[in-house]
Amino acid sequence: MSSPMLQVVGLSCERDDHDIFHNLSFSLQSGEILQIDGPNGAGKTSLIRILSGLLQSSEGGVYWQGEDIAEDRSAYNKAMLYLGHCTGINPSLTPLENLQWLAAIHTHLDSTLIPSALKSVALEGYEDVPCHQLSAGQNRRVSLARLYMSCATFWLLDEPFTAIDRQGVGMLESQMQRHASRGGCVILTTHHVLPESMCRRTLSLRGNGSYVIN
Amino acid sequence: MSSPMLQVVGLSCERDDHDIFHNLSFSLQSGEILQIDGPNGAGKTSLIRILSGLLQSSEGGVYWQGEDIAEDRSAYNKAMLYLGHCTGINPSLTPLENLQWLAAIHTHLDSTLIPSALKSVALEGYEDVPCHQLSAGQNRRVSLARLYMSCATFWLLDEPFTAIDRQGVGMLESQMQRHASRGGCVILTTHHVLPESMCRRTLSLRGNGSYVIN
Amino acid sequence: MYRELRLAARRIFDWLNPLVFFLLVVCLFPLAVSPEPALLGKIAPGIVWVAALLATLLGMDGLFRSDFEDGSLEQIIVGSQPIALLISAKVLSYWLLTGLPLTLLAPLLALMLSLPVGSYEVLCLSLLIGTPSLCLIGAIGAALVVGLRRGGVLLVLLVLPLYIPILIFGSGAVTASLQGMEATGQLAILGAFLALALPLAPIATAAALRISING
Amino acid sequence: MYRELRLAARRIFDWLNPLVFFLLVVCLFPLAVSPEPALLGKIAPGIVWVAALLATLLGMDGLFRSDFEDGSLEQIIVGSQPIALLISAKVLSYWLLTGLPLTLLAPLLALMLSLPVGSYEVLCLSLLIGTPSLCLIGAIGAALVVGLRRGGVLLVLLVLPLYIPILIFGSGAVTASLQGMEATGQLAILGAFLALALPLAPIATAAALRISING
Amino acid sequence: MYFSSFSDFIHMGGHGLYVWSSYGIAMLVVLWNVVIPLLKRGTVLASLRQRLIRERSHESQA
Amino acid sequence: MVKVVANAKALKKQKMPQWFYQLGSPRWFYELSGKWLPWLGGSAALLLTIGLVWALLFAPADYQQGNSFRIIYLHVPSAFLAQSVYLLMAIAGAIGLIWKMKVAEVVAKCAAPIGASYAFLALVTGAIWGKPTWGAWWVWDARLTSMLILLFLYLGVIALNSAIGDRQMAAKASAILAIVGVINLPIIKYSVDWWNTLHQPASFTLTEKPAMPAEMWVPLLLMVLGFYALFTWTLLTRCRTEILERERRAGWVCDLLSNSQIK
Ligand code: HEM
Ligand SMILES: Nc1ncnc2c1ncn2[C@@H]1O[C@H](COP(=O)(O)OP(=O)(O)OP(=O)(O)O)[C@@H](O)[C@H]1O
Ligand SMILES: Nc1ncnc2c1ncn2[C@@H]1O[C@H](COP(=O)(O)OP(=O)(O)OP(=O)(O)O)[C@@H](O)[C@H]1O
Ligand SMILES: [Mg+2]
Ligand SMILES: [Mg+2]
Repeated sequence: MSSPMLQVVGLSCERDDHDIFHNLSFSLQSGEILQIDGPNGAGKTSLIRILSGLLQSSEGGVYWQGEDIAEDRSAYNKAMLYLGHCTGINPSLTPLENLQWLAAIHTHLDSTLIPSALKSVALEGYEDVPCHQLSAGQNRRVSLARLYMSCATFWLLDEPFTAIDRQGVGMLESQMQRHASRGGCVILTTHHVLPESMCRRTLSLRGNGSYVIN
Repeated sequence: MSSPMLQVVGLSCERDDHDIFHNLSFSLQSGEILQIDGPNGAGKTSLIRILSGLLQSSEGGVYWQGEDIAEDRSAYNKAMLYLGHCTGINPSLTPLENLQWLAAIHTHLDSTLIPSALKSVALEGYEDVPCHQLSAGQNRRVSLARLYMSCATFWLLDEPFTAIDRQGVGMLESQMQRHASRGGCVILTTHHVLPESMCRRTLSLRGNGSYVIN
Repeated sequence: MYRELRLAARRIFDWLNPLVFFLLVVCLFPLAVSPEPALLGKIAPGIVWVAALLATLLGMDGLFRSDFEDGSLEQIIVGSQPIALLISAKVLSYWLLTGLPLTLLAPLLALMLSLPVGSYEVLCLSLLIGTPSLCLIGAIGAALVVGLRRGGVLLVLLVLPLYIPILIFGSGAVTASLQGMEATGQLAILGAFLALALPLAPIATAAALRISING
Repeated sequence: MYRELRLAARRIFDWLNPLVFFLLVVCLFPLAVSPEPALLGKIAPGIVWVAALLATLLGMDGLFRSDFEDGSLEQIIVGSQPIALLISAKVLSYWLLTGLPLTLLAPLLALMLSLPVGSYEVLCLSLLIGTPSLCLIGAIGAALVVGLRRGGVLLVLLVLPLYIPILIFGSGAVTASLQGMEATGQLAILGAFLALALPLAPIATAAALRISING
Repeated sequence: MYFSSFSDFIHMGGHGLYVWSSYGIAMLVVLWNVVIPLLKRGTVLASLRQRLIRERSHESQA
Repeated sequence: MVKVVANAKALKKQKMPQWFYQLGSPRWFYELSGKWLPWLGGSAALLLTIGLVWALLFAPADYQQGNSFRIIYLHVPSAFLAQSVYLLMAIAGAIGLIWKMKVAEVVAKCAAPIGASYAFLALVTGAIWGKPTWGAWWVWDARLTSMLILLFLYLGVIALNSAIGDRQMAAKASAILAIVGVINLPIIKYSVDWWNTLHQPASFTLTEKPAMPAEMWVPLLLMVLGFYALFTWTLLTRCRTEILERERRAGWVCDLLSNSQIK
């Protein structure tokens, strides 16, 4: 068996008083999709933020290709695409400018692909409209256009389908599958029921500190 | 046939240069649920905001029990519950305080029902936690607790299921149905597929200015 | 109103902040200008008034911003209470948390700027009548810029010209008493401003808010 | 950097705003204090410097706030560019839009405050060296308060004490030249501050941002 | 003993008001530094105990 | 592979001596400070009582300033304390940032309000003393200004600490502020010294004998020592409460709490 891409060892998260989750361990191979699932407030976002390195876990570690991400961020940051609850889209800039800026700070984003990426998320013709004039879903789409211009191995997506219409959801799902089949790996949280055709594992947070993986 | 509760006549919305929708008319009877549907950027939010009176339409009018809402806001405001993309929840206040404040500015909200409403949205035990410490879905739930403490006839909900888990979605759907069966009416936008059991009409915005009602 | 005060009380330091700002700005002048008591005493009324004005203006920017961002403002507009009333409550609580403590702190600063003791009374009185007008007028500006990015700077631009008459009469009152003259005239004018702003400003603010929300 | 400038250029008035604030604050003083040229000339260096300081501070609050709210800051932190470098670019563009125009405008204001002509050069020079330090130090404060409600007022409290040495030497330089003395000493110290802040402040800012995001 | 009478001691050669008000304020500051930590310790201990009891009873129920 | 990384981490930690990490253990700190507390409290009470009686009753008046001179016995100790507490706070903050030591975070947080209270006392006693001596409550003198700024720095740290909800974030943020502020302290002191001065020069230095007669400076020394002892007592008491609150879920705290003897 090849060594895992991502390894999570004994992760605990504590916020204020209570444990969100405790001693969570799993690993992810190349080509896998992991859906994090659970009721509201179960700790999905907290887990994603710990995996991205934005939040510190109270215990345990996250290892990317064997390296602790807390020790060496730069290799990890080059290989990871993170998309959080907030989109990272500046409302005064246009979609084009926003993506250019994102490409400038992330080496894994290729700015020459921006026009085709915008086309893929059905935003052709909106390149030059300031984002505050776009609808909620269109704003999310600008952010999601990154999935079409990235060569990062590891995608970390927190509720990517928020505000996206049904057709858009289907399109994103197939993009994730394509990424996995190319050897990438994906972790996403969502309350949507993913289609059966999408082969994946699920990590269900229970909301009482325990979890199930299958 | 009884006269309709809400009547929309020849509504047009124009943003910047282009028509979002044009000459839209429909009416809503007591006991009806209307789902507004359509791809991202079709104008669902714009329509909802016009119906709430927050946005001005470029043409046409909205009539509540025969009265133009632009003429007399106060009767309409007393009968309407509006829930937008933004939740109206102040992050520094607790769920309890937030709902108390909302009850103070809306006569149709009954502040004595706050505890039971919070229980209904599964936020028991979070009454005294400042909202910025709650998860995305929990914050939406605070705002949705209003549906359990309101005697407004007309609910106007823009993507109420955002960030809500599957169980919560089911619960909200049944609450809307209960409201309709009690003689209220509901307009909501959502990308979710509502269950067959929920009898409703749909207004599909096409995104090119045209629309279909059935 | 209750919510406003509660919101402020949530962070006990919130209402200390404008005070500290006031104090700090006043302290900047002796450092920057000169520490001579004679010169300081002469420019003291102007400095205290300018500092009070800036302290009021500083937090004004946030008066409606957070309500705008979290959607509370939409709720106020679709709510069944008169908007102007809610605004008055908001402005009042803002004043209670800035203008009033500022007025109470003024004698201490006057002391530090070696203002002669006889003028303290007029200084406090002028601030007491003047700062509510500042808050009321500032609210109109805050409502106009609430939806804009970097509204803060624009707000200053909109509001400062309106503040100038209040500033002139406010510091004028203190300067007059410093020179042994009666300050009643200036104080009366300040009172007239307040009497005018009290009923009218909330209405203007409400109209401005409606416009800002129509975005 | 490019994005920053573009963002600012989007609203052409944005970069006029600190200027107008600067102008207005400076104009408040003759109104509030007294229009006598002799008195004004004496207090002019202090007033110009205090106004410049406040103008810099005013927009500082928003330096990272919008990036924080829309998630850009998270992207910067998970990005592959050095954070301190991006921050330096941001501060530089902020300075280009506030500090630099301020410096260019200063002679005009000095004229309005009847500052003797001989001191113009030193005034501009001191602002030119001093304002970048103000921006760099302010950025640390802005990063610390970015996640907080009403951070703006807290920012002032955190940053003003750190500004005081710069203020003293900046206005000291002008006052010295006003009295016919050499101002090289003060200017050299201002330069030393800048040399210290230039490499260190972005690092502290980066650390502060990481902490603020960990919420 | 430096002072010859009690009233001398109070009067402090004309500086009584200054000296005594300083000592008074100092007393307040010192008291604040003694009393507040003790009070806080008391309330924190009480609330922590309460918590512990509550949690224990929860556990025994479960 | 994971183990190797963990070992490397452990190795890194070994660089500091053992006691350093022991001090970092909240439990150890709690128990040790519990033993010191009565001694500190006792010596503070003793020193302050003797110092106070001596200062008020036995010390001679200054030949120039008369009895207003007695304010020195409050003013100088509080001024000293205010400055050293800031330094302590910044150092503790830095230790907390670099070595992630919990106890250091606690110390930094608890020192701030105490330091601010002494800065306040120094300012007020100085102002009161200024009236009979200089004829004004306040002058814009170097020392006075730097003390005022010190008070503001304290207030900034306290305000930041209280504005951030999350404890660890608050500790780290205020540590950064405190450290940046400490660079500012000597700058302020020298810049304003050079700028404008009226205040007395140092009367105590390590190398020279004080210029005052012994019956004046001995009580001053007692007061200074007494203030320091009192400060340490306050600091430890505050820290112990804070530690209990932070570690409330640790086993030893639960044991301690269920042991009803502890008050
Ligand atoms: C608000 C007013 C005042 C403030 C803020 C203030 C501040 C200070 C400070 C910070 C120190 C400590 C200096 C050091 O660490 O070296 C100090 C020491 C001292 N102050 Fe003041 N002071 C004030 C007024 C006065 C007045 C009016 C007098 C008497 C005329 C005075 C006499 C002294 C003396 C004798 C020392 C001891 C100097 C030494 O041993 O270093 N102070 N003061
Ligand atoms: N403030 C605005 N100024 C100008 N145009 C706008 C503004 N807001 C939205 N639009 C445009 O109006 C159209 C409809 O937007 P709206 O927000 O109503 O869409 P929506 O149906 O709610 O979409 P979504 O499903 O993404 O929420 C979009 O094409 C958008 O670009
Ligand atoms: N900043 C915070 N401080 C303290 N507690 C927090 C904070 N943010 C979240 N929490 C708590 O942590 C728990 C998990 O929150 P999280 O946001 O990870 O949930 P989630 O699984 O993403 O939920 P959702 O489905 O609603 O997005 C919640 O119970 C919440 O109350
Ligand atoms: Mg979440
Ligand atoms: Mg929408």
